[in-house]
Amino acid sequence: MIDRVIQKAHLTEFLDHLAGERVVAAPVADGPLTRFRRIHSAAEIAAHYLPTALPPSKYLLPTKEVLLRYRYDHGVSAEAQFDTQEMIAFGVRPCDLHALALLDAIFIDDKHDGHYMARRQHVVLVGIECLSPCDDHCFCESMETLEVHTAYDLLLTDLGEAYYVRIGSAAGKELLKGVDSMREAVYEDRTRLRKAHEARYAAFTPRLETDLSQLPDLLADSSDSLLWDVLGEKCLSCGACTNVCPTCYCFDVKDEVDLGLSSGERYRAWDSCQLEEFAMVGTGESFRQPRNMRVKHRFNRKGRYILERYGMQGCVGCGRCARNCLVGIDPVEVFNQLKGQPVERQERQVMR
Amino acid sequence: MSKTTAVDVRVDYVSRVEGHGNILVTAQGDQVKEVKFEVTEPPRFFEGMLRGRPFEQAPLITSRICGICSNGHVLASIAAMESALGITASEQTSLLRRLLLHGETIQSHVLHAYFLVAPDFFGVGSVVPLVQSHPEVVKRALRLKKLGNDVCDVVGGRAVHQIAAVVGGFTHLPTPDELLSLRQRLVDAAPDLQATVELFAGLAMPDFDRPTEYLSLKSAAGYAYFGDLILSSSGDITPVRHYREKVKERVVEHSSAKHCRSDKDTFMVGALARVNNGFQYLSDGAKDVAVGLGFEPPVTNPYMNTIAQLIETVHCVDDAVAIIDALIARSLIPEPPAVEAREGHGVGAVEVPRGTLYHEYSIDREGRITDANLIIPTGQNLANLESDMWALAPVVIPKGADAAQLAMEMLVRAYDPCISCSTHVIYLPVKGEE
Amino acid sequence: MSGAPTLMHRRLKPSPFLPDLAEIVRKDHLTSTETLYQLRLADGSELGHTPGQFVELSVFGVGEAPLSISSSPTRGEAFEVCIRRVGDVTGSLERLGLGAQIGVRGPFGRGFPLDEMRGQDVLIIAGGLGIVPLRSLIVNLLDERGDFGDITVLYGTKDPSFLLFKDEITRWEARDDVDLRITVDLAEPSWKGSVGPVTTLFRRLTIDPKRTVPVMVGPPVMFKHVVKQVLACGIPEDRIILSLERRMKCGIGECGHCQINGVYVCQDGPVFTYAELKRLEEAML
Amino acid sequence: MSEAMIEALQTLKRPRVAVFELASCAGCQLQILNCEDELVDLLQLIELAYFKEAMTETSDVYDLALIEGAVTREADEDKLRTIRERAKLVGTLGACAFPVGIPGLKNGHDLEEVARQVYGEHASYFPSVEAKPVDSVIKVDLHIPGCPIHKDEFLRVVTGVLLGRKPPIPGYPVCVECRLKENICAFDRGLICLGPVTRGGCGAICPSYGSRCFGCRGLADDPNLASVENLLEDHGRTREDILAEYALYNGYYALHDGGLKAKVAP
Ligand SMILES: Cc1cc2nc3c(=O)[nH]c(=O)nc-3n(C[C@H](O)[C@H](O)[C@H](O)COP(=O)(O)OP(=O)(O)OC[C@H]3O[C@@H](n4cnc5c(N)ncnc54)[C@H](O)[C@@H]3O)c2cc1C
Ligand code: SF4
Ligand code: SF4
Ligand code: SF4
Repeated sequence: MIDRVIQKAHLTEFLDHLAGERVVAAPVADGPLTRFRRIHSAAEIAAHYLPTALPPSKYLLPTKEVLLRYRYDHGVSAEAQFDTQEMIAFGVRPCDLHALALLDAIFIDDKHDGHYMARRQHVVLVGIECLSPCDDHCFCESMETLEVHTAYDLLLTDLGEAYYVRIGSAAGKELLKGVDSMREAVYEDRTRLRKAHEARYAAFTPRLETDLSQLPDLLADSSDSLLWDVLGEKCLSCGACTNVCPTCYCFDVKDEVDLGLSSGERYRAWDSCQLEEFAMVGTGESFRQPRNMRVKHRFNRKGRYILERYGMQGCVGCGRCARNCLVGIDPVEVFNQLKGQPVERQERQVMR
Repeated sequence: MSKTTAVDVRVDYVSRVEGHGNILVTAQGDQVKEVKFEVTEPPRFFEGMLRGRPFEQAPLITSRICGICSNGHVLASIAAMESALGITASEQTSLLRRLLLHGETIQSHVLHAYFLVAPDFFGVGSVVPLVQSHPEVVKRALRLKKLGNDVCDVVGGRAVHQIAAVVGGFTHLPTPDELLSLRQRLVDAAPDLQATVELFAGLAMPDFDRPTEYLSLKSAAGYAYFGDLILSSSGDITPVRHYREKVKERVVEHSSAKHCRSDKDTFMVGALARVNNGFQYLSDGAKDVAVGLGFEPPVTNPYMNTIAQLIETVHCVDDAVAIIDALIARSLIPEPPAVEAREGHGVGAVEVPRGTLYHEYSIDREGRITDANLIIPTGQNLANLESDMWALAPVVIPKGADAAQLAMEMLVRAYDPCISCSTHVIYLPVKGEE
Repeated sequence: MSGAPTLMHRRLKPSPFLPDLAEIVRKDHLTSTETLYQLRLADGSELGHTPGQFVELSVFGVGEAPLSISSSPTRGEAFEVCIRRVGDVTGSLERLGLGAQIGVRGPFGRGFPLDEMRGQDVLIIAGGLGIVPLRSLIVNLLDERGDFGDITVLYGTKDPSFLLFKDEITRWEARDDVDLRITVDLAEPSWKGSVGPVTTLFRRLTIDPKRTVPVMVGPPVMFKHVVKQVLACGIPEDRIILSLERRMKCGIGECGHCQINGVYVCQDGPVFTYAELKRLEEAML
Repeated sequence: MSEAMIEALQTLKRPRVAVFELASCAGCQLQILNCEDELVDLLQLIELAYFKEAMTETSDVYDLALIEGAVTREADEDKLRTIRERAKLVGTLGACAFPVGIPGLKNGHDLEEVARQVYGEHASYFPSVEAKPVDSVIKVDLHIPGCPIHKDEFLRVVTGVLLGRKPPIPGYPVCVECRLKENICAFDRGLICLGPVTRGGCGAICPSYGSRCFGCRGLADDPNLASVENLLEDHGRTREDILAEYALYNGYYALHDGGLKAKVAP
């Protein structure tokens, strides 16, 4: 589709108008944090922001989501619940778009999960490209997620006084119809875009000391590294890292009963492989009880398992987990330490 | 009844009051021998426990003296601490604190009138049978109580042991939307309040009068829930910081709560005292209700305390609406509490649902609490309650033990004693019996 | 291993979490803690499973639990599960009577590779509750008896009171085309059979490593020893079949709970070859 | 059929529930009365057999006895043993009953000295022993934690008990819910916080209202106490400060049994 260029002032007008009529969510600053939340005018949108506290995946896979409601009434009946609230998520970073592409691959292409699909159909994603790194924690460049070609409906790039707009879908094109003043991108615009992209690579320095394609092997070979024990002693198992991660999607399923006992709901809620209970079975044995195993599992999932299964990166380099970890566990450091000093063990650790 | 018949009224563990207390009345014919309201609640030694803790934890810890008036303790504690630290609350903070207290007063008064007092008039032992027999009454009570709790939720984060009000201000502000929807609900409560007044207007409070001294706070700004002066119905005024001259505590053996007397005699605090002393400052709506309920100050029947509570409930709802209007008009601005520790000493007093609550602290240079003294409304009322029981006993004992027992229990309940509160504190170098 | 289905929805539904309704049509108490339930789908259709697959059973208001299908697909429309009472869901099922309606999702997972067993000797090793999914396999093998070589069943349990499917076992014992051997860990003197772990049953067994497919289901400790035994017999790693248990919440490879390293037990298993599991340290074999 | 099914699912039918109070602020009992929207329905589900704060009638056998408050007198222990004999299930209500809550604060002080500070020469009228949690005296089947308890959690426990489900009290730490709420972490606000080691389920309400977690729900199932101690030391706290932190609600366990450890809940 032909790209567009919109003057910033026109985009602001458009967003103001849109936010008055439809549900628009965007990053809003609150002290050191930004959160995706519903806005009512463009002025609320944070100008510069670190990746949001929770990733925008919270709109597609809510922290708690009712799957079905049941009722005892002449037998039992159960009805699946689907959320079809239309909304626009504005200002989604490339790292998060990559993560959403991964969720799409899992929940739509692989699982045909109707709950996710219903939401996905009703959410329009407007991305914004990053032209400089968020902070010292982000490493999208290393994870090759800086450039993005999927998941978005519209993708904006800051050209100074205007945005260069790429259209990713029919829904994106449809949305643009509401913008009064906009023009088709011409050769000069594309040149400016290219220059912005080139300048970007000077700003982002690679942080990972391993070649990305070597990461799965590095992890596979580091199974016995003593680093896992060191991290296991530090880790608080507080679940902060998985809760804020845009590519984490594990959940628990539970029933809730209404007070009359004759009806209720079954819902899923975010869960974390870092919690002791996660792999515990009815008899009380946990298959991943030691903390070091849980930590190792997370990094393997991010750097190896997901890639092996779905062919996409399981970590998008947003740096959220590092930013939120109270004891400073940072994936880049972990991967680099594994690379720098593969700590071999004398004997294979007996896990249980 | 012959002159020599011995009558004992003994009620172990009076129900439908907060905490554990026993009534003991012994009479020989119409000679009343002994009257005691025993408080058997376990003592919890809050004053001792506060020592050594950082000053900012005083509201959090003293909140746990009593779940029903937790916000009152928080606010009195903050008042005392801010006085010790030389902090003056901002206008916005003062408004929010008053709103928080109103929420608790509404909740507490409604709970008392409907759940604790009303069952006596319906001849049942609790609110539970009323769920079947008078569902509309119970539902109305629950609606009004919830309204009070929701005011606390919005301002403080939760109704019991609120979170946001701290020394120096608030750690969290309600949003305008939350305030406006609360305002709407306060306004919409009018029919429920009206129905409540009608219900209680139809209940005949026992006939009993015993004039006593009524103490309540006084402030420059109208009906006082916060203030620097203690007003006596006798006309005396005492600065709060000299409260020990007016409110004198002593230990009595039959009660883990200490008893109080003023410079004169026993005295009463609470809704009845406040309405008697501050009638002219009530909201117009509350004054109308008072007229409807036949309340003409000064009222000296302690059973009328419940009626005074209903009058106050209306006042609090009216004032809460006014506070929200003021907050919206000036729009809420974050004022993050920033407090520096320093050595100091301070007293704070707040009119909580059951009367005047005093907190007094000393803190050292690091901001650690070195000394604390807390005087609880129920503790202040206990001696007066016993005085009432002495006067009531000869009147009701001739009616038989059962009637006497009910009258005594109802009297205790009318005071709305909060026994958890009253037993759990108090530090004063005791100078023996007066 | 090939040929076995990975994920079989009975019907493709918008919500993979919406169960079909099923009715409890029979309940037999097998031991003090285990009950056999016969269930029939409300629409009268067949479950359509292969032995070794499992269903997610739900009691609305209590929750869901993964349970192996214990009946053979060769036996008509009702299917059976055998449940040990350990917690919320399993406990509440116990309280429900005949006619009660519960939810069923599935069948899920990869079952036993029946086709690879055809023409081969099958050595079945069951420990404790492991007999539950294996019963589905055994009945299936017996119903298609002609397709298979020798069938040997080794069954070990804690003590005689924990023996499941006693009547059926007696019938299998009576047949001369099945070699059934039982052992218990502990027994009263009145017990005439063998005592000791299931590996003790290997002693008088002749196994042709070239044509035997060993299939084992049981607790983790059992796997360690039995795998060693069958390897010692010279059976190749990729012919050794095991079925694992892990915590599961969805049954469809979403929720992450059942993951063993990169493998999802609910989809890639619960039936695996030893060759597949050997390199997974979290499989704990 | 449907009613029959619900009936069948219930392990307890219209159970007799009693609420008892030891040394406490009564706030947890009040939280029950604060279930305004649910109270009428709740009273259809359970029968209140003993609830002094709200009613006069009493009864002596209970399916579920809920105990609020800490043990602070010898007489309390006898009372608890009697309750245990008469009740099928015993649960605690709130932090005072478990892990000991604010009443346990006095444990760090010389008890006679504390009594003297409060009651002067009359201290001997009011015997008091060290504050202890209920499960140090009798077996407890379930804990409803919090100071005060959370209404929703209370209702979930009640319906759970009715349907024979394990009480739905999480084992994970407060941080889990705090992060899901997108709060600014207390550590990023210049404060310290016990969220990483405290049992979740409260919705991280204190950090959500601009405060921090003081640990009122007791320890999580799997707390990394050593690492949290290092974390607090990194934030300028001494070992004594850290012990004082824990002592606010976890005083009994901070000072006993070799210090704090996890897995104290049933
Ligand atoms: C593939 C598979 C087949 C199984 N087959 C059988 C069978 O045939 N018969 C039988 O009695 N048991 C079987 N189990 C074990 C059974 O699933 C658990 O005993 C059951 O989930 C316990 O649920 P509960 O609600 O009664 O227990 P609770 O302890 O109350 O369970 C709490 C939660 O933990 C999870 N959980 C607990 N234990 C397990 C477990 N072992 N596996 C997975 N999730 C668990 C459940 O999702 C449950 O919701 C099987 C498990 C798996 C994974
Ligand atoms: S692992 Fe960390 S850096 Fe990678 S995507 Fe998740 S939160 Fe971001
Ligand atoms: S504020 Fe406390 S509970 Fe919340 S994330 Fe930070 S440490 Fe955890
Ligand atoms: S945040 Fe901490 S102190 Fe606050 S309620 Fe939760 S557990 Fe208690």
